[in-house]
Amino acid sequence: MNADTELLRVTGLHAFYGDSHILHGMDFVVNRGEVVTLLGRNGAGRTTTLRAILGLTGTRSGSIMVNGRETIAMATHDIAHLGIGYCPEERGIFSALSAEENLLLPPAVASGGMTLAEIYTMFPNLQERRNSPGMRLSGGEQQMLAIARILRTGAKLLLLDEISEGLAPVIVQMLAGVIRELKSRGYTIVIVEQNFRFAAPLADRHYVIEHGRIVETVTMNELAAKMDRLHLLLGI
Amino acid sequence: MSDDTILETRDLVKEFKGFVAVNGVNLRVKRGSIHALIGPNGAGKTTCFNLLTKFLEPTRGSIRFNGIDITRERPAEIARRGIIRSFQISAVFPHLSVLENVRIGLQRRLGTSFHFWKPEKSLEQLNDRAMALLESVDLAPFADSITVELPYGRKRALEIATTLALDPELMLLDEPTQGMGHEDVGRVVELIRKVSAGRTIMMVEHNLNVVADLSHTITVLARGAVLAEGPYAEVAKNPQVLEAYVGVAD
Amino acid sequence: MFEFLGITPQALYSQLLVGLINGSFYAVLSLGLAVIFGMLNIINFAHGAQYMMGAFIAWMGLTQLGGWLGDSTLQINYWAMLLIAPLLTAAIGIAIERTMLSRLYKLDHLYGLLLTFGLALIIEGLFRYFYGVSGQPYEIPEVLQGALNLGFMFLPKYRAWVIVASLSVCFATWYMIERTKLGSYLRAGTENPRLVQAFGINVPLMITLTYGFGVALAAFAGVLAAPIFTVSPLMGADLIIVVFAVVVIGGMGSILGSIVTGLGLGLIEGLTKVFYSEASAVVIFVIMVIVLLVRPAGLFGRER
Amino acid sequence: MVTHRAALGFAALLIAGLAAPQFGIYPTFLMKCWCFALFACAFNLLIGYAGLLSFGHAAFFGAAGYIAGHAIKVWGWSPECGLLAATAFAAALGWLFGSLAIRRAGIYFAMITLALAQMTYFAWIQLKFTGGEDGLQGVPRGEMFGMIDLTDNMNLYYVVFAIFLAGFFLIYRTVHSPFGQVLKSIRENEPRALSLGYDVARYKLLAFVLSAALSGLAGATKTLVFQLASLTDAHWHTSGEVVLMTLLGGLGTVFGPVVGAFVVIGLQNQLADKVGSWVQVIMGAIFVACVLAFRRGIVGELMALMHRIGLRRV
Amino acid sequence: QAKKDAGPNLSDGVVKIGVLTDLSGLYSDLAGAGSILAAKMAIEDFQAQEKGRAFKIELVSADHQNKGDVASNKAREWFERDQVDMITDLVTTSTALAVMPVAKEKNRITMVSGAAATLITGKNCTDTNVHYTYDTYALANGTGKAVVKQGGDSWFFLTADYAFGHALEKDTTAVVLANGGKVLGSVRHPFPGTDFSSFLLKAQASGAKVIGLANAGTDTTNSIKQAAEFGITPKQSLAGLLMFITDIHSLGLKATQGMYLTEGFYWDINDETRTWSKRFFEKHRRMPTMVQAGVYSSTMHYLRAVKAAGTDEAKAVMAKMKSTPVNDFFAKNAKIRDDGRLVHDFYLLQVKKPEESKTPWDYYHVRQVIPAAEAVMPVAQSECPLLKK
Ligand SMILES: Nc1ncnc2c1ncn2[C@@H]1O[C@H](COP(=O)(O)OP(=O)(O)OP(=O)(O)O)[C@@H](O)[C@H]1O
Ligand SMILES: Nc1ncnc2c1ncn2[C@@H]1O[C@H](COP(=O)(O)OP(=O)(O)OP(=O)(O)O)[C@@H](O)[C@H]1O
Ligand SMILES: [Mg+2]
Ligand SMILES: [Mg+2]
Repeated sequence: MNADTELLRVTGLHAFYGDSHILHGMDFVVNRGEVVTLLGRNGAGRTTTLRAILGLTGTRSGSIMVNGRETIAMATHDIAHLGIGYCPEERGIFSALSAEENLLLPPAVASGGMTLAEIYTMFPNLQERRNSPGMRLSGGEQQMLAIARILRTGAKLLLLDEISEGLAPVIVQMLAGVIRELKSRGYTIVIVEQNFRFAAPLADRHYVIEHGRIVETVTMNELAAKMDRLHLLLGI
Repeated sequence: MSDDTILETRDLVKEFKGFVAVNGVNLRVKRGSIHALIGPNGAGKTTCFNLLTKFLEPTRGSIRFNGIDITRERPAEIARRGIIRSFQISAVFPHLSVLENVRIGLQRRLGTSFHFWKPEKSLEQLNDRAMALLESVDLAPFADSITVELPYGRKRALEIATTLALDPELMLLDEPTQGMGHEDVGRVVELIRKVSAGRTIMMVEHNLNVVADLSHTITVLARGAVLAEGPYAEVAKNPQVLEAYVGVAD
Repeated sequence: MFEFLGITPQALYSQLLVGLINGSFYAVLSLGLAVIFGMLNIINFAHGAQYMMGAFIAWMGLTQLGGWLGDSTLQINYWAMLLIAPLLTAAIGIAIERTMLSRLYKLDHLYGLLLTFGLALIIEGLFRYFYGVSGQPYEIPEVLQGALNLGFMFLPKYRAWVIVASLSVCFATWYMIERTKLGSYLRAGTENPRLVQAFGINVPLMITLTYGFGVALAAFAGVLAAPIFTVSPLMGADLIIVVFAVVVIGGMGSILGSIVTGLGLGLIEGLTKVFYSEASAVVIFVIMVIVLLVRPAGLFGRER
Repeated sequence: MVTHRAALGFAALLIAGLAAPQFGIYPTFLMKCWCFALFACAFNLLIGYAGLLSFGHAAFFGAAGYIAGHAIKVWGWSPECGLLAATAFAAALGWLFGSLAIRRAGIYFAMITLALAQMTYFAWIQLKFTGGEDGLQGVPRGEMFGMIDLTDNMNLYYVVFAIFLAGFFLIYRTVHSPFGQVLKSIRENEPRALSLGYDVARYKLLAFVLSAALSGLAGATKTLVFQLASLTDAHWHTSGEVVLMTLLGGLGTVFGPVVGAFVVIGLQNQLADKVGSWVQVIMGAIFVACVLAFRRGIVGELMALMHRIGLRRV
Repeated sequence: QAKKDAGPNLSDGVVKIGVLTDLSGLYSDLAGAGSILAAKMAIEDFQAQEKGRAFKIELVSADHQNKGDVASNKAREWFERDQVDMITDLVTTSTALAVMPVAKEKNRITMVSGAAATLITGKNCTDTNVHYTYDTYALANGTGKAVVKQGGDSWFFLTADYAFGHALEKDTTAVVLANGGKVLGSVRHPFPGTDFSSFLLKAQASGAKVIGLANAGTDTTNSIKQAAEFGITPKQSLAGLLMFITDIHSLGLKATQGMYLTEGFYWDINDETRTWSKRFFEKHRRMPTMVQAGVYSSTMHYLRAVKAAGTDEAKAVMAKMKSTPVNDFFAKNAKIRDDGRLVHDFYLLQVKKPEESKTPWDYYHVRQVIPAAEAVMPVAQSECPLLKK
């Protein structure tokens, strides 16, 4: 593989929160235009992996190449400008801003982001509640907003953490559609999910994490064959 | 109102600056049942919970609990009547020990909560009961740990134990399985089933497996109003519900 | 000619105008506090000390600098100081933010209050030690000496300038924060700095500059005050408490609230001085209590 | 284990308090320290256990001083009645302030208490009986319960120490009581406490009133010691000082405020003559150092150290 | 090493003098370090006169921060622990009033030089206290009378809203009325204040010829500055009822020229005052204020009384001090009354125009020497119980 095809390469990544050592040498690769999931049990370190990529954890070491650039020593805001969009697990809606202000907040990091109109067609709830303060939105509306927010920025590498959480089934189905659509537009997406049923049909590849290490890699083709192993690892 | 109705709302309305979040909801919750409240995002489920526990003031309408009008009461009073809620995010007292967490729930009924001159020892009479409650949610071995250190799933369990300490007649659970791994979901479902004996439970939940598994009655809200009501099998076939909430299975 | 409670309309107008002048000081000071509070979630107890520093730097530039450098003709005049003093004070503020405040953001916000309280003690103590407390004179700049005859009163030109200058600064700040994207960055940055940074915004830099800006506002007010109030180490110590009350009434962190409330309370205080001067020191606190009873978040504050 | 350590601390405190004046430490200084120690402990009850930072606690301290002074000097009340009346007044004032302030939390709460205290400060300047900025001097010490002659410094010392102990013990008890438990739970997670049926506002209010009353007791005792009530005690600087004492000694520790009070008063006493206006600078520097470097305070850090050593041994 | 055989019968072998003053606050310029210096000079001069044979003398000093409780605390400590015999200076009324009863209780002496209120020799007088330098009555009386005589017969007061300001206003009002003037009104401003323009506008609207400043320190200086700014002076004139040479120094002659004020001492009265003041200036780089001169004189008077009485017991020393007139550069033939008031001459001064001032600190024209008997409050008006035998 070379730098033309791979957008993200993580090698020997260690990350800490204070004294606790969470990631113990992660290695994985995400190619351009791929959808990849990180699976694992609660507390396995999936969220930490995404945060570490953006430099949001405590100390980290190893190597993270984004688009051919080493980012391990870079400041968070500079990493973001390499074209990364992040949707955090806890959603991170700003309560002091209205829904629309939240939506407009992240600055564009590359050209080609979606327009406001496109986003509103995708999430009509948000259009209706656009002037409502962020913290007044319902749980699900906040989730939609958190995703919609990064679609505007033009970021081509999306890190999505538990985006199907707290959403009505009908919206979850729609989100699956959105991800396919994004993939077809050439976006590269890393998904962290509990909801295997949601993630499985979308991904080109699954990485299973346990105790801060990749313990299994499953490509789409191998999925059926390795189902038992996944059951064992994830308790599905 | 018949005896087997524990909670009833009439034309409950909540407006936020011109936006109607809950629009004339009539609920009737049967005593001893598990009643699920589902609906699309923003349908008004959490708002309903907030109205029932008076964390929000209804714009119109009335709430009756055990035949008594509680529409004008304050949150703490409602809680003392036996309506206890859980939160969408876990709600424990992080820097108290696990045992103390449960004891806070038990303590209220001693009636000494304002007694600043009584020693803490006076609370130790509650320890047995607290341990029993912890036992019931498999937390007994952790009794002396500081709560922050517990994993997420166990915190949820502790929260339920604390709620049970108040021996509520009616428990309101807002998305109890959200953010949990598959094993934890299973454990919580079992737990809810276990504690539902002898009390009434209302819950909001998006995980349809859980809903199907647990609930006797389901009320579907959409845009602040009741769209459908009935047992799972019936509701799940309702075309309106399919369209607004469940989506067409692919 | 009608009289109102024994006051002629002329006298009333002139008192209102004087109230407005004080109000504009309150506005600039509480604006600085609101900017810092709104963005850093820190009650800047050192604000009064920084206001005092602004005045002192102006005074030093005019009267001391020459002596220090051994050339008595060397002076930095008032106009230059309107820019230099805020910049210098902001630089000190930035140093404080970088070395101390920045370590506190993860903690309870009360620690920020305690830290700046300590800083205020240090700054005021140092100035007391070096310059005593009796106050230093500062001349009104040449062009602004004298008064305008408004018919109902002689308005010193300098006071007119104070109103114009502070209102312009207030408006510019308001525009910058509320009408540009900057405002939402700042507000979001207060709430979840790490996430905003993950969106590609250099949050630490933004916060540092914001603190510097808030401090600069205080120093600016200090320079404005130097020619009319004696320049003394204690000039900010008691004023700051009043300004806190203004910020609370306006609704903490609300930019517009602090400006409007600052001006309004200046007027109310002015009127109290006329009708019942004994109460003029407490009137703001009384209003504060009333406002809080009716609107706990302040007049312009958001309920949380 | 914990109670064991607390008992040890109590014993040490008791012995130190009883013995200190016998070792030639100037008793009036000690009395001042005990008064402030009680004040700081009362303050700590609020911030350490209810999580409420009041920046206006001097209001209670000062007000009670005036009430006690006036009752004893002008009305000729006995010292114990004066102290009681003053404490009751402080409690009432605390109830008033509390009802207003507890509607908000955090920084807002701090600001509101500050402003309310400032209002009372102006009231004291205006009211005739306080003597304005001159203060109320010449308060007779009289006889406690009609039998203990308080003009004798040693007698007074032990009375003051007894008052401190009583107050201190009440606070300790409060913290470790059913009420204290609820208070802690409110500090930890307010909405949850509310949803469990605790009327949060009333608990906070009771804590506030208790804290105010004990602060008042401290202020009234100080008036008795110095035979004088003055504006200083009601000024917001005093509110700042008590925060400093508590922070320096250790927020939310039982003995921390006592240690903090002794250190701060001792420093002020030692430094005032030698370094003049540097006292303020030094106090400020201590504040900054506490906030930046050792937020757990002296006692907090010591306890952490002991904990670490203990762990290592195990 | 006191020569006990030659010296008087001292309680602990030394005479200890405490200067309790404002070292860091508003009044540190007019008292403060200068007062300590003055006391030190007095002790040195006394030892020199006695050729070191008298007795051992020690000086202690402390900052009372203008707070009554701090002062009383310190005084108590000095009396109880350090055996201090006499405390001097005490700059604000609150500190003086707080220390006096402690001194009386411990049978020690206070010699107040810095404080101003007539309460000190009035309702709150004690028999172990001397009020040495000045009081509000003397200042108000001197200035009030002079200004009315100059034609300033209608007054309006700008009064600091606290006990001291009220007293000043009351005393001056009495003088103004007694001399045929009238008072058109007054306004109370918060203390301390920063902006006086509202109050000054009221004063202006009253049309009074004279605006009496019944305040002190920065309040006075700020009022003066702002009166000039609003064009109130020179149309109406100001009368500072409690001002010191240090205030004039910091305001400058331009802002203060022509003002009348009264002081108990001015360095440039005669050769004696000049000689002493030059000595003081050499060491302090500032000319003495009346307070500092008073500290010197009172300390000297006290030491001589101890020597004469042969003891440091307060009653005996006090009796000696009262029976011996003060005769030095500060006061001529001045006697201490039973209420503790030192009855000495005062000076009515007028601030020079900038061009009239030839040397630094050359600030005043001496317009009149107010004879002692006229300057201080008559015994008949005093509320001191000690006078009503
Ligand atoms: N801020 C933090 N400080 C200390 N430890 C943390 C912190 N955040 C997470 N951890 C710990 O790191 C480990 C991995 O957490 P992470 O959030 O990455 O898990 P996850 O795989 O995303 O699981 P889930 O989100 O389902 O709980 C957990 O043991 C967790 O307790
Ligand atoms: N305090 C408020 N002010 C304004 N609007 C509000 C407020 N609270 C809720 N809303 C709005 O009311 C609607 C219903 O919110 P609610 O939280 O009850 O939804 P929900 O059914 O719980 O949805 P979810 O499943 O997404 O949690 C939403 O559109 C929300 O934006
Ligand atoms: Mg996660
Ligand atoms: Mg919800």
